[in-house]
Amino acid sequence: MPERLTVSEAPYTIGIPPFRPGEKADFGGGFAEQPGDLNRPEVTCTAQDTATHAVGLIRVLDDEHVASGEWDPKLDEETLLKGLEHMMRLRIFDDRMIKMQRTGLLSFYMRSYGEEAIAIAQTMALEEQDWLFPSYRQPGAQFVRGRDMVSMICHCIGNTEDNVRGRQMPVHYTWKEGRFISISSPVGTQFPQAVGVAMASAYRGLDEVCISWLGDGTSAQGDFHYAVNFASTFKPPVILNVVNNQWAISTHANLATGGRTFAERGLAYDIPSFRVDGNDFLALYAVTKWARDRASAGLGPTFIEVYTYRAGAHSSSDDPSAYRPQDEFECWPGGDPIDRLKGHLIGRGLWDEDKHTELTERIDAEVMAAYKEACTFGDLANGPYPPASTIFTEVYEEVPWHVQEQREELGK
Amino acid sequence: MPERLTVSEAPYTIGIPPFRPGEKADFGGGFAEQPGDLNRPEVTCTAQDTATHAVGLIRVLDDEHVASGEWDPKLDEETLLKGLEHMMRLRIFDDRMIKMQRTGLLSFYMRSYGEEAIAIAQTMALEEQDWLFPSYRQPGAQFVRGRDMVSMICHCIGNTEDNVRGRQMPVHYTWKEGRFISISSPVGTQFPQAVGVAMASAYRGLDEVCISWLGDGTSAQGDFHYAVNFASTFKPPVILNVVNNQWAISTHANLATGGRTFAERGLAYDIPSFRVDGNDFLALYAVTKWARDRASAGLGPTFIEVYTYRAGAHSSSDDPSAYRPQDEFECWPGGDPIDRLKGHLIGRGLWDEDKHTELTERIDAEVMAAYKEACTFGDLANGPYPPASTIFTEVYEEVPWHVQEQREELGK
Amino acid sequence: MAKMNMIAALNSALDLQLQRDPNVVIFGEDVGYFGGVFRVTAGLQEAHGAHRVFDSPLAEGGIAAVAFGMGINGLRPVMEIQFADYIFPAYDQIVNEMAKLRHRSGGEFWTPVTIRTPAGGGIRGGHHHSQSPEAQFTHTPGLKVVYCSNPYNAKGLLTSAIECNDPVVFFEPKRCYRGPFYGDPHKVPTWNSHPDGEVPEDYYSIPLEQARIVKEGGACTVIAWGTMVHVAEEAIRQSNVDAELIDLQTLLPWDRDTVVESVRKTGRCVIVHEAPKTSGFGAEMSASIQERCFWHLEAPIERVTGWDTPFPHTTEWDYLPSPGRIAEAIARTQEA
Amino acid sequence: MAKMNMIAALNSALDLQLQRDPNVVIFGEDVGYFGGVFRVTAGLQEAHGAHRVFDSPLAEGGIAAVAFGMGINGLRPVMEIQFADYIFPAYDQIVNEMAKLRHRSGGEFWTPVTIRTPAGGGIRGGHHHSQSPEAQFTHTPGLKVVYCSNPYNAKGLLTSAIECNDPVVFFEPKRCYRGPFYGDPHKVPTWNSHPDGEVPEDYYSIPLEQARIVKEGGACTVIAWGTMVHVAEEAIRQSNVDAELIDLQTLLPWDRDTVVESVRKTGRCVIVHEAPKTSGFGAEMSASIQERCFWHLEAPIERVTGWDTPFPHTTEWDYLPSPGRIAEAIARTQEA
Ligand SMILES: Cc1ncc(C[n+]2csc(CCOP(=O)(O)OP(=O)(O)O)c2C)c(N)n1
Ligand SMILES: Cc1ncc(C[n+]2csc(CCOP(=O)(O)OP(=O)(O)O)c2C)c(N)n1
Ligand SMILES: [Mg+2]
Ligand SMILES: [Mg+2]
Repeated sequence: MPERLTVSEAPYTIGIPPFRPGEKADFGGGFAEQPGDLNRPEVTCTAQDTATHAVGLIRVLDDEHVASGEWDPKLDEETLLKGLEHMMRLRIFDDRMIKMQRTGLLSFYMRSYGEEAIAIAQTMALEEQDWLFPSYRQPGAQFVRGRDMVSMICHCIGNTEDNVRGRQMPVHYTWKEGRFISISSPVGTQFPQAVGVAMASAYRGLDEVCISWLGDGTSAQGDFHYAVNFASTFKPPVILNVVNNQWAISTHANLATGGRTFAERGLAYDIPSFRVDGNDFLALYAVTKWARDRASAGLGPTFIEVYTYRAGAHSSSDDPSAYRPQDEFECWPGGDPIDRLKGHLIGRGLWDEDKHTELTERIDAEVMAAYKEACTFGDLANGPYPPASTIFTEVYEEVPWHVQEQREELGK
Repeated sequence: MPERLTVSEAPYTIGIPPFRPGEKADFGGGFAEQPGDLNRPEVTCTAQDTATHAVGLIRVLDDEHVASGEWDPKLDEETLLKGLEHMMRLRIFDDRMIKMQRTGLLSFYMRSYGEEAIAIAQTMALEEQDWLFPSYRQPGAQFVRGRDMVSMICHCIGNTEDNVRGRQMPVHYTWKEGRFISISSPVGTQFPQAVGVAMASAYRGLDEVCISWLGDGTSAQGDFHYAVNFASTFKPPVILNVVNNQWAISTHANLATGGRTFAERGLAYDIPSFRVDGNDFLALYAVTKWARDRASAGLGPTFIEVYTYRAGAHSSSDDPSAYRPQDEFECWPGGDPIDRLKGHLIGRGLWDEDKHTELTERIDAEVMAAYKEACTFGDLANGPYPPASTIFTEVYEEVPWHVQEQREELGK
Repeated sequence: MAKMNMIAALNSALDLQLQRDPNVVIFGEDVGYFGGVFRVTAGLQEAHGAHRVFDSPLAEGGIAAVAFGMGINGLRPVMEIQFADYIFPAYDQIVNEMAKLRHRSGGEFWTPVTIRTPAGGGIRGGHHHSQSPEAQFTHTPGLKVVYCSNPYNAKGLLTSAIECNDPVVFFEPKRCYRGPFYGDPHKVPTWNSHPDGEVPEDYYSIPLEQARIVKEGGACTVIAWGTMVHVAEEAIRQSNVDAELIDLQTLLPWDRDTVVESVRKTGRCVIVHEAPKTSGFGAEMSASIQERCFWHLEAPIERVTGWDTPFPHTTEWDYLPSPGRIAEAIARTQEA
Repeated sequence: MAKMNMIAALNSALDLQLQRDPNVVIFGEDVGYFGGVFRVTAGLQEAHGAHRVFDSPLAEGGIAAVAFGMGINGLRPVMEIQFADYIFPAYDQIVNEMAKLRHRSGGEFWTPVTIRTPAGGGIRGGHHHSQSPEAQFTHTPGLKVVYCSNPYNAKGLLTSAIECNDPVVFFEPKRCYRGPFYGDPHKVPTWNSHPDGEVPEDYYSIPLEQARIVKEGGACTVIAWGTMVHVAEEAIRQSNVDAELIDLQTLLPWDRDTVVESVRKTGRCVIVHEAPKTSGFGAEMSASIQERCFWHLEAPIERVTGWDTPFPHTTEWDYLPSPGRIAEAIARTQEA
């Protein structure tokens, strides 16, 4: 468990982050926790059987990218390569989108940089019929479920083919077919909603697990507490993840919580709770699979703290050099999730640099092509946009008279 | 730690209370936990040093009313007798008020029956300058601080001498002089507010601790989470109590939480957390004193689960025989807080039945006299009430024009 | 037909919907085993099972969020907020989430939640058991807002609310649960002898978006909802003015045609509600009517409302619009 | 005098209050070390210390509750809600708690909290970074509601808000942080050349409850607040009507005398706001003006507002009232 830093004990405590700009980010070596430290309990275990898992860190890949321990999911080559490819796709996609944003083709963007493993490994560990209820930091799940990239870019542009019809900011994807539930800006609202989705699955007798994510910062919201408490009470098939990437915009987790791990909060509600290395594809996969198996067996929720690092800016509006050392990510011992899986595959002789370069180029081309195609449906600078009439539709199932009057008043 | 009961595991879990009307309330003997089970750590301890205290039960008085163990506060005779007297006063006062309510002299009432020890022992363990931020179930604190009973009854009547000026329902006391902060109906709102009060004390360099209480049911509110998380972050001198009287109106705690103790929730935020026998005056006093000492030393918050039983109806509007056995309280092993302190005093030769009867009579007379005097300022059936003009005052510091216009429109 | 008070009528609507639609679930604080602090859900858990009618943790925000999620995934949740005053912890989930889901997802997702909540004063509830916060929901596109006033429309409107595929906030005037209230706290009539206490035992529904003309008249249009419908009726009786009384029933979207037609006919209008005047829903009615009926108006549109203060306890009869205050306003419209 | 944009002006007000009153503390999400996502609190932590200006957990409800408690115990907290759209998790603490504390405690306790929050559209913020929820606070007695529109009044009004012993919700039109907005997103003027970008560096205050006549005129009264003040100004320019423009500044309580006098003079009125029309604060203004100026009105009072829909992203210029729509409304008032 990490130690918490504070400036002073009087008059009240104000936390401080490990480092501020100008300081040298020195985390004193790698993680103390190693693969094999923690056992993999039966899915029928009690919450308290996970007590050590909530303070430790479940890892499968060690610092040399070698997999070991009970949690090794022993995935086949195809799955591993798919995982690598999706992570690379997400990163390349993100980079392209940020470039679009910088040139005025998007109004705004948020990358998953450094956190690519999370939504991808976790979604791969689930079944197709499972519901995804993400925050803005899990768009990668859509690649796993095969969403058309052009359609994703059209949303981010807000052009005529945006299935959100230009109503929400970029990255607020919705994709019913992929059971990827509409992202909303107010942080954390999806967490207790996901509990409701899971209760409905259970009510209807369906083997449909619901997974949701929110951030370390967001865990301070009332909605976090509602989710955990309702999940604990009704025990529906839900997987609740706190993605602890250590930062909430400029606010380090040290400034906004008083210590202990996030995972321990789940334990206190009698929910099995795990702290997992969020940049370790295999560990993430394994823990999520465990949670799904448990949920599917009718044994209720699992709580997961995904320990990672927000490698990039919070969003295209943010410049983190104002509040943390620019090289903090590189110094942080958790590494890069893509490098780690790549290293693992290379170590096992399943991959090499040439293949990696080739795949990078292929995805690059794929993203470029998608980007160009998406722009044929309009870009933010030049349009076309969804027609103004989309302001008035789908507010209600049917357009009521007063909204209709206003639509006529606008006359578009 | 108590076990949780549920009806079924499918489709989702619905909790059940230990017993329903018509069933025999059988708790299988006394508490397993005994005085002396748990040590009394130094106030400088870490939160984790209280891990056993959060699942156990701190008791000082055993089933024979004998005090023992490290937590025995070794109070002097005067303090013990004062405590007994205040508890008796509160119960007699409550009974009188309920009678007034039944005869239409009050619109509504809520008793502290069975929970008299809580606010009284805890407030006695504090200093005069400390702030009390109660729910409706801690009016007894006012007796400790010497509030005039007539003034309390005038509030409950809502007559011309009500210092709340007839604006809130009965039992919504406010008493600035006693640092007893105005009670509000929306449950739980006071919990994070108390953290703010404590932060202000610390900011101003004052040794003024703030104590707050909320119920087991109320701990499901977002405000609970805000309080614990902000307290954990800023570590101000606050004492946060969850009064687990097992019922929230008709909802047993089993139906609305998934197990584990309430105290463990505090632990997960790195706050020292204690589970205490709420009908044991001495244990309550000792734990609260410990918390105050810690807060006063600048070491921040303490979290307390006060384990008790709501012996009476939720309020004058409630009839618990609809949802629990009528004799459940008598069967519950926690006993009656007044009987237990009385038994202890008798056991130590400091008290006897005659004195008890005499004191009862004296308080009876005191309450009767206060009640009669209060009624001279108006009763609910016959008035007089605060003038209608009180509707318009103190909405703002100064009466704005629109409120003034309305006051003139009413013309009273 | 049966005699029902409003509690029985609401209970009947819920019971029938539980029977007709297996996806209806009901939950909230104390609504399960106990049947609700106002007994509206009494007997439903026993009849339909603990998974369909159940007690929730004491957290309005959580209740709303969970209902939201259930609604996305095929259920038709009916949640109770024990008192309308306690709806505010759920405000974000209602106005930012439920109301916007269909729109924000391009129609991919929606959630047909019904939020039942007892509202309004007259029961000595003081600050926090008396508020009537309808206006705080009518400003939110995507919501429908309903306010019933008697057993007959309570059942019919609740039935429609549950069937509606948009989220509906459904206010129940708790002062009228057991009988109409004509402004005199000492007279406590029951629904027994009231024509709207005659309620079919079978299924029926009343469309949302439809106001109800309680009494026709030519001299002034009086618009009210909830408890104030009855108080206004009494005021009209006392005023000796041939006023038309409209029970708005649905506030968002409100019934333009009925209201506008009436005011164009009478040229005078009084709007009555219990909530504070400033930014109450009366403001919207007044502004809209003025826009649509300006050339027909013979006198200023009057609002008779609760004061711009918190709701008091002992002096609540001086707070609530009384028949006298309303009658005076009606009279003022006749002077012009 | 110095040239300041609205961010600098607000920062200056905060800085001076921190200097003048040791009980002022400032907190909210990202307001401490970083100085706020809009930089309004930049430099204040360094200047005044981490206990006076600090980052809070990401929980608006907690921020409001803690501010409430601090206010009871002698402090004068200024809390920030990062976007007005995120004020709703704090809604209960604001409308049920802060607003009612003084009244409910018979004047024994009160809490002088100032809630600063950037509001309004025009920054491509979509549903949840664009709302202007002032009306949802004007219905709550006990609150004061302020909406600044330029650097000069931003500083003066914020100063008064902090000094006010009642809780104040203080809206800042984020579209105007760096310059006035006249309705054309392609023209981005700065405050540099605007007279209201001249801001004294020293302390001054502007009383709450006072509207500001931006431009005198005799043919129509146009009432606006926040960003819409500038859009309305542009509309008046385009309309060629000699309209009087009132910047309301404080919405609760609003400045009756200035407004009523103007409408009595002009006989015509257009109210402009960004929030949806139904139950927007324009409804209250319209209803109140109609009540007070009925016999002076020559034409229906017009409302030009955002539509009754969630706030869109790519089509926001079709959502926000444009100079053209406002000019048309002004013209309509002249036809009658
Ligand atoms: C209710 C609400 N308050 C504030 C914001 C503004 N905001 C957006 S993201 C964010 C930080 C979230 O941090 P965290 O939960 O750690 O997630 P991360 O961005 O690190 O993935 C904030 C404050 C918001 N979107 N919603
Ligand atoms: C926000 C809010 N929701 C609902 C209520 C109605 N209510 C009043 S007390 C109560 C039960 C509280 O139970 P608990 O917290 O266990 O306290 P206890 O009454 O047992 O002391 C409820 C639901 C309320 N007052 N406030
Ligand atoms: Mg984060
Ligand atoms: Mg309780």
